[in-house]
Amino acid sequence: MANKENGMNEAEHVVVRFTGDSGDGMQLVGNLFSDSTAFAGNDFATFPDYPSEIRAPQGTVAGVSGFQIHFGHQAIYTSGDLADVLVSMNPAPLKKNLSTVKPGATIIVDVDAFTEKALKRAGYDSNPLTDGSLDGYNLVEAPITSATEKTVMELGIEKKMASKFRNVFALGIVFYIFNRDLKTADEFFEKKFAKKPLLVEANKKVLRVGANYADTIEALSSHRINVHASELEKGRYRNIIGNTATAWGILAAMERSGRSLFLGSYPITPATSILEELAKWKSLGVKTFQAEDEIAGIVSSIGSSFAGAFAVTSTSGPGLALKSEAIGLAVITELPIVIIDVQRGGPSTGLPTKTEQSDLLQAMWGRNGESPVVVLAANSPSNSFYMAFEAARIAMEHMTPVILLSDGYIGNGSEVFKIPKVADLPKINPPIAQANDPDYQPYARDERLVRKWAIPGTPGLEHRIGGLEKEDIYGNVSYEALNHQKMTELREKKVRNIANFIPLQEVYGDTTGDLLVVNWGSTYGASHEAVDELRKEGKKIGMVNLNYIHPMPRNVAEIFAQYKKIIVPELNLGQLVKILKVEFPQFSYHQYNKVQGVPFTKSELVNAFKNLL
Amino acid sequence: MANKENGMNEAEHVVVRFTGDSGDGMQLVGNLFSDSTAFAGNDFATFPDYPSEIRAPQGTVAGVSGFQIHFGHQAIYTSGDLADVLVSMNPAPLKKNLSTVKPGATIIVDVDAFTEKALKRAGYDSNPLTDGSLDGYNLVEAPITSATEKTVMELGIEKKMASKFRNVFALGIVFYIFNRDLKTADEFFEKKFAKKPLLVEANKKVLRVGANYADTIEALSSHRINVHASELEKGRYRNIIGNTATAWGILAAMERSGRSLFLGSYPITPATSILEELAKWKSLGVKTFQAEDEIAGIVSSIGSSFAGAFAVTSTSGPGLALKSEAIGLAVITELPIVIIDVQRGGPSTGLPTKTEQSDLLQAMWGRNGESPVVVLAANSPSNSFYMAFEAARIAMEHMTPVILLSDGYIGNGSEVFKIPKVADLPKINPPIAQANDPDYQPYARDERLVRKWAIPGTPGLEHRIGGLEKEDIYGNVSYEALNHQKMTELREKKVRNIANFIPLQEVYGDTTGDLLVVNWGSTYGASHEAVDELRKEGKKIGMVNLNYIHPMPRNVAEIFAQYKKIIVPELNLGQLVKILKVEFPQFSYHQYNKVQGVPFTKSELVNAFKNLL
Amino acid sequence: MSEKTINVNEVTFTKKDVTSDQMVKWCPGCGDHAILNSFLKMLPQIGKKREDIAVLSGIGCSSRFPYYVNTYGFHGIHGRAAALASGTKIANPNLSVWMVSGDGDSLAIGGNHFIHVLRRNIDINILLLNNKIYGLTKGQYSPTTPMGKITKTSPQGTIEHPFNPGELAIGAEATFFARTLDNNPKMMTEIMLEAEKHKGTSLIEFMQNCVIFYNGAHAYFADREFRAERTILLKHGEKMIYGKNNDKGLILDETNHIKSVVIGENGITEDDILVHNATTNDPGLHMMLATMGAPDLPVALGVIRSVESRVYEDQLEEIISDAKVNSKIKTVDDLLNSGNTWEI
Amino acid sequence: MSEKTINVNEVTFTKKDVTSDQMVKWCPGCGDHAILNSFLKMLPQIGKKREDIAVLSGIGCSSRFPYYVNTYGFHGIHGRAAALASGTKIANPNLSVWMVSGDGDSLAIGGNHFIHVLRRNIDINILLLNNKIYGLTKGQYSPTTPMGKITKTSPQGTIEHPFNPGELAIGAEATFFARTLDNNPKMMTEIMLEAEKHKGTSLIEFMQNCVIFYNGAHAYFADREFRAERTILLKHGEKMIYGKNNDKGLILDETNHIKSVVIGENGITEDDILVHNATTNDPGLHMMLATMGAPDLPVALGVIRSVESRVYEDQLEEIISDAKVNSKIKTVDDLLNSGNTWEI
Ligand SMILES: Cc1ncc(C[n+]2csc(CCOP(=O)(O)OP(=O)(O)O)c2C)c(N)n1
Ligand SMILES: Cc1ncc(C[n+]2csc(CCOP(=O)(O)OP(=O)(O)O)c2C)c(N)n1
Ligand code: SF4
Ligand code: SF4
Ligand SMILES: [Mg+2]
Ligand SMILES: [Mg+2]
Repeated sequence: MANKENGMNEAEHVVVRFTGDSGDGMQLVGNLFSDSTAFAGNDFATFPDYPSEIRAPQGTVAGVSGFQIHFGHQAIYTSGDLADVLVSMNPAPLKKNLSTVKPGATIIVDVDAFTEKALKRAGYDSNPLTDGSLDGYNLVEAPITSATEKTVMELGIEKKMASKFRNVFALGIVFYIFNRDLKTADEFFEKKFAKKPLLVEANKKVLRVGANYADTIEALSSHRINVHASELEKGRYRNIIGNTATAWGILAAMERSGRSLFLGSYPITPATSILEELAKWKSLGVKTFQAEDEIAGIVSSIGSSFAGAFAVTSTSGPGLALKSEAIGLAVITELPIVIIDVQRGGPSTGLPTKTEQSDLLQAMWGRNGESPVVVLAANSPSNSFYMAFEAARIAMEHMTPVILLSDGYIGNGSEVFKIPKVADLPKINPPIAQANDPDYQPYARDERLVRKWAIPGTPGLEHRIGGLEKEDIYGNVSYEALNHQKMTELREKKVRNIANFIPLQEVYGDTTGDLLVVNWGSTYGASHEAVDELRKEGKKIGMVNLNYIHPMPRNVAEIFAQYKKIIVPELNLGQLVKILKVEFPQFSYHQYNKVQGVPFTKSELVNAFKNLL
Repeated sequence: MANKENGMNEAEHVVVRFTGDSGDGMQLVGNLFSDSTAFAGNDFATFPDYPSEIRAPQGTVAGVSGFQIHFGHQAIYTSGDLADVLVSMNPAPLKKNLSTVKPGATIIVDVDAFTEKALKRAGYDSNPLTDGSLDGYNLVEAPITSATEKTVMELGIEKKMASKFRNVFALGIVFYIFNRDLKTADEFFEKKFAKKPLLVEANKKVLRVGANYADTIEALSSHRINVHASELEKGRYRNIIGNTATAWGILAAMERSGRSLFLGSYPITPATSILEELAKWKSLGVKTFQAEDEIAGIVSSIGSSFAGAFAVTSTSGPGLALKSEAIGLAVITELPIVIIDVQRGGPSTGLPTKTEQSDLLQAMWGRNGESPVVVLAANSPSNSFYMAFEAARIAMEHMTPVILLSDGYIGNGSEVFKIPKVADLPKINPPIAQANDPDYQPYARDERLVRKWAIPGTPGLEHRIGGLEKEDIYGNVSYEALNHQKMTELREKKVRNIANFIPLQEVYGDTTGDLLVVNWGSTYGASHEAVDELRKEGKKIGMVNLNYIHPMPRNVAEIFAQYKKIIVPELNLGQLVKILKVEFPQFSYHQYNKVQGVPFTKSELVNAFKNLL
Repeated sequence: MSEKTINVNEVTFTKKDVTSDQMVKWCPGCGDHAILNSFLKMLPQIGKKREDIAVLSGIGCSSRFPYYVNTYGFHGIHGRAAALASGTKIANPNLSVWMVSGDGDSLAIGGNHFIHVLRRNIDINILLLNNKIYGLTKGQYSPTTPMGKITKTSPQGTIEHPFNPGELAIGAEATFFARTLDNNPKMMTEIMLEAEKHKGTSLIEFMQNCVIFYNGAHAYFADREFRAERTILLKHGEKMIYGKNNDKGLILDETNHIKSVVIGENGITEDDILVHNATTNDPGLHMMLATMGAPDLPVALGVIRSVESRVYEDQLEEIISDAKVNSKIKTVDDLLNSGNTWEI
Repeated sequence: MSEKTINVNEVTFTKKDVTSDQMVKWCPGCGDHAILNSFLKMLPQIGKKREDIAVLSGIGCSSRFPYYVNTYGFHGIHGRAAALASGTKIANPNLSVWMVSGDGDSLAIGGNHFIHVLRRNIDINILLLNNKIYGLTKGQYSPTTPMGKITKTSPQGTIEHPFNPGELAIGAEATFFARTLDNNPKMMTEIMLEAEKHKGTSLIEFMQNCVIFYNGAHAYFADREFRAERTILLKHGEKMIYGKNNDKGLILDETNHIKSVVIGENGITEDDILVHNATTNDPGLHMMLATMGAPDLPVALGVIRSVESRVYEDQLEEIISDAKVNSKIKTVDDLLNSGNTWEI
């Protein structure tokens, strides 16, 4: 915040965090603020963080619900580290969040909520507003509850209903700080409460009272922030949540393949919203089947794939474990299917609402027998759209199961997304067998080693498949020794050969130098920011982000060879490193690992990378 | 077969193979011959090989059932490669087996069964007995069917019942070749048909007629073979099948731990006989629970482990896949359980009756989250006893799931076993918490990082466990970031630390030299024989056999460093190699792989190893 | 009963055409042979083209069925046949989908998918080949093995109450349940045709004999010698009469339990005998019929239950066609551009 | 009814003693609170020591139950509670084993273990907290959600026929089934005590209200206002009479279906009314009672079925003690040396 202009501090990028009880509506105002950020022309990314209980106990640290947004003048890659602005609706969120707020940041609290009882429930021994613990911050002690009550009561709304509007008061303050146009929120209220004009009026009013309150107090006038609009490419944009992007990527692939879509799935956090999203789009012909369990989810999908549908199943780690056996069936029958795993903290039920990258080895090798599948990984909410599309393309064009890894951070997070035209995406051409083809054989292969998809209903292609070893070309059951060897190798080669049908690996930053950061998945944003920072400091550092993990792009080893050292940051104990050691044993790898249910911060990566420079 | 003595050819070791239709009783005579081999004082190993159909079509190559025995003067490590003696009850087994018979070997056929129809059914265009294709062999064209018929009819048995005795006639011939005492067979008949004296008489008679027939024909008199008794250590011996040995090792561990045994299991080839064997021993207090599926198999076992039982579950590859999720529950609750996987050909249903080593990576990493378990591998039928015991010891003393890998070759094969005294096995000391221990905390650990086993029914230790992340020491549910990191690391370290509680790795052969063979599992025997052969040729070659795969013995890297080259033969596409690359990236590894549902032969390994020397 | 019309003009193939070229590998004498034979004979009569027929299974002796039928076929994994068939049928409702499975496949490992497919009422036909044993794995007890039976895994006799597949199915909201014997080709063919006509999931229990591991499992009532006295063939709308001389019948006694009576004795006339109503939704009497048997009552054969109810995939197709008409989102481009978007 | 005797002298703890120190994290107003409360109140009455009680569950809101009970407890994985509890009980039959589970946990992913534990008749008590929705994952339909209901995964309404847990259980050979409401603490406590007394698997369906995702799922009959007219509390040996004025009763009509009648109208007297027989093995009438409901019939509460039958673990213990007496193999050494052995 160097220069001032119109009384505003300039900033390149800013992190705002709304925090309160689960019932305080933090997600709602967070989303409203995101919308206004979009209209302000900034790039941004957001992340909600709520407790795993449906209604966690109010006023406790365990019950805190948060929404963070990171926006800026330049491209934004993460939902941010330390907060520049924190809204805290009662003592508990303050307690939970203070350690991740920047020194000097603006902290807005509802002073009415800092009662002795509330302080105790939050676990405070003394009042942080008065005991000096907030000394280095720009503290705004706003009378949010009382002012909101007054405002709505003037409109004839009962006092006890006022709590429903407190969040909007806080939003008003934040709008003021960033000089935002109140209209984006107004429009939302008008739409949401179209049939309840009183609610529209009350929300608009409270928003303004909040903004006006902010305008009058000294603590804020010198702490307003301006972030210039980003220089994004021309085009139409929207905000997109990771799981929605995945679902939409699947839909786009459906359209580009001409196949109908079947999703067999069983709800599981944090993957459920993919099923929920796809269930909505019956108008596009989508069939969603909420199965009795994960096994039925994938097996019904395999059945649909046999019947000629574009088959998808979505889950999280424990569900992927349950699907292991059936994935093998898709491998041996060589039927296309996309298996989406939105990873969460493990082992077992683990930390179901937290993020982690610890299903990678399971995806690679978690099946009986030699059972190769394609493994892809999305690295951000908007990238999920494209990787879901790629997963579908590879599955259908190469007749193979593809596991697409996402995670809780990507799945629940959101960012700005440039809307593509579906027609601009590649056409997907599954190798569909033609009716009465006299040369058709169930396990005959083309030059890419891909067998044909002979779909029930097509005359003249009647055939049988199954989980027993198949005879080469003919597909009958075969227990013959050399045939088994041959088929095992064919399955392996077919998948490896897909390396010829994916893009070459790109490098970000220095294409040769002292350190290469090898990234996969959601740590992309933090890695990217850390690399940027170090390059600004003049370090010779590059980054590759592996969207294709099995098989890998053909030029990966070549890239690795250009650097003195290689580091692999992962939210696990080092799973990609294991794969790299297997694939490229000629290099040595440094690891940087964290298993805490939360993403990397840029600064910890900067430190980790610096240690090697 | 160099010297002659008493008209017999001397041999160091011999392979005999009985082959016929599934209904021909080859397994029975094979076992009788094994018994007599035991009484002759030879070391031996056997392997049955039958089709996956219950009653495969008679007279076809697909329907052939075989039983092979390898016995010798010195220690025997495999069931042998090429046959010295082949019994073929009709054309189909001859067709199937000829390529794996030694040149000059004795081939005994039932000449009555070589009818035109039978030849055709077996897929022969001309009669191999007359078209010269058996020229290099010592062919014995025995009138097995007709002679048997004559013999039993004399005893008043119907002609059509004669087919039940044909196998015994053939056995008589083989007994003659090896100059075996007929009494071992007699005793068996007397016991088996105690209530049917006519059958006892008929069997004894047919056996003798067979032997006498052999005595009269010239083809055999110069082809009798003598194998001197082995110089086995003094002690009591028996023949043991691999799966039985596994079951008995489990029983021994039950006795040495003082815990009662609970096996939750679901039938699956080739693991079923472990369940079948344990189900018999109710008199030892064993509880077997045939679950509705593999998941219930392991989860009921985990429930029993919670209740204080020694918990075991047994399965094969597809079943291990289904158990993946639940293994994670045992990992996070840190309850002891032994998971036995008798591997078979994959992927999917694959080759259910064939052997393979392709579940290793699944065992290591086939679960969601960071989910470390101990992985052990048995390397022969008798070794299964000890590794099952070790699996139990580690599971209960270290409060961890242990996966024990066996395979179809080990599980169905048998060999000579020196009977141990249970009291000589180590005592197993699970860390059981004491009633009303005021210091008890569910996740408090001792210096080995092991938590206590607090068993329901014990007063004062009431506590709750589960699949959500546990708070260090106290075991309450915890979503706390640093706690998750700590627990993840503790679980990993606890398992790695077990390296301090297993034997150091032993080396067989040269302890330094040109080539180290790294073996695991059932390929042990062939590797061992190949190493022996090459050492006889003067090569500097050593072998390690890894019974402990995760964690590995502390001195493995040290051993690896003593050789110029390392080769890893595996019945998969290179799974142990992947683990070695991860664990010891400082070495480079040669692979030798085969995926044909059958074990390595000594000679192919000799060639493979030679290529590197 | 909710029935599909069969268009026999579409029949374009014979039994020989649907017989595959694979060698049948069941044991000689196994009941599966006769069931396959009846099935192959029945197929040309369902009015479907050969390419519109799919046969799916799990794992077990019985589950090798698809290999022997020259239509589209899928030999799945153990226990998952119902889920596999569900996906196939929902993806393409035009297919005639047949699922073949054993008592282990469908009632042990596959129990969950089995009850759920019935509940959902997806229009597939399930042939449950119940030999009361695990055949393929060589003789372990199954969930239908009677208590006390000694098998490889129950050397002291089983201690588990067996399921009765019909009872379990009705408990799971099955809309169609029939039972037949593997030694009665005519009955098998007829019942399979009934099943195909029924709109919704049709379950047929075949009392199949495994000659190797449980020979005679059903002999008590299935043997030709006893069949007339120990079974009753139920027909909708007809009196529940059975016996060699057609002189026995079923009534409800004072305690509302089923009782077998002799017509003409104790003043019983034909009028007193229950009339079979396969189409009532009430599960009570169907349950009694499905579970009755030795020693006092005959085993029920024929179509025990056949009730009309909404079919899963029909409803789904309806929702889709409604949505196509009513939703503003007609293409993925529409969706991508829906809601809040902005231009830069 | 096969009953265990309760030795009240063993009661050594109070409700407070079995209340754990963990903060209860269900939503305010959730039916689970009242069920937990009744459970904690009931526990001291079962005559078991605190250390001899185990509470096990799967995953779901309802499955957090064990954390709140200060006995031995195990929060398992989703759907596997029945298998977990089976292993625990078989390993130590002296434990009083309680399994707590939701409609998703037990009837969706856990459906197979659920039907198998009932069939085996292992002596555990199952508390099925049926809120007809997936609570923990925030509002998807479950296998008990009524047709047509709009939920997060059925935005156009579900198209699946729901299970009726009692019906499914009886189809699976359940020996004990009872139903109760989450707003009647006295009934809950009584029924849980009945369940504990029953030797064999006892299933209690709690009509539990999820205030957040399916508020009022059971209101039609569970609301205090309607309860008397829309439910009937069944008691073994008593007439099936209900209604605010105790003037309504149940009979079997001419077609053998249950019918509600008014005593005193159309010549109906109390004598015509059915007497509840919970102990008959015949599933027919129990099935009718378990499935009846709106619009014409009341929902049955209380113990609908409680039949005597052999218990799994009892039989197993018997086999073991017999074998210990009769087998020659008394130690593993005996076994190792059995059969063919030889000395060298
Ligand atoms: C996941 C898995 N578990 C177990 C098996 C082994 N298995 C194959 S078939 C079968 C049971 C067969 O019984 P049933 O379904 O009654 O068929 P039948 O052979 O009697 O016709 C079992 C346990 C398997 N193939 N896969
Ligand atoms: C293997 C697996 N699949 C899915 C989930 C996600 N999940 C947790 S609870 C639940 C359903 C909860 O519904 P119910 O059992 O009815 O319990 P309620 O929350 O309604 O009490 C689901 C789908 C999981 N934890 N594990
Ligand atoms: S084992 Fe039994 S079920 Fe299997 S094929 Fe043979 S007779 Fe038929
Ligand atoms: S979501 Fe529903 S079931 Fe879960 S705690 Fe809240 S009210 Fe209870
Ligand atoms: Mg069977
Ligand atoms: Mg629920």
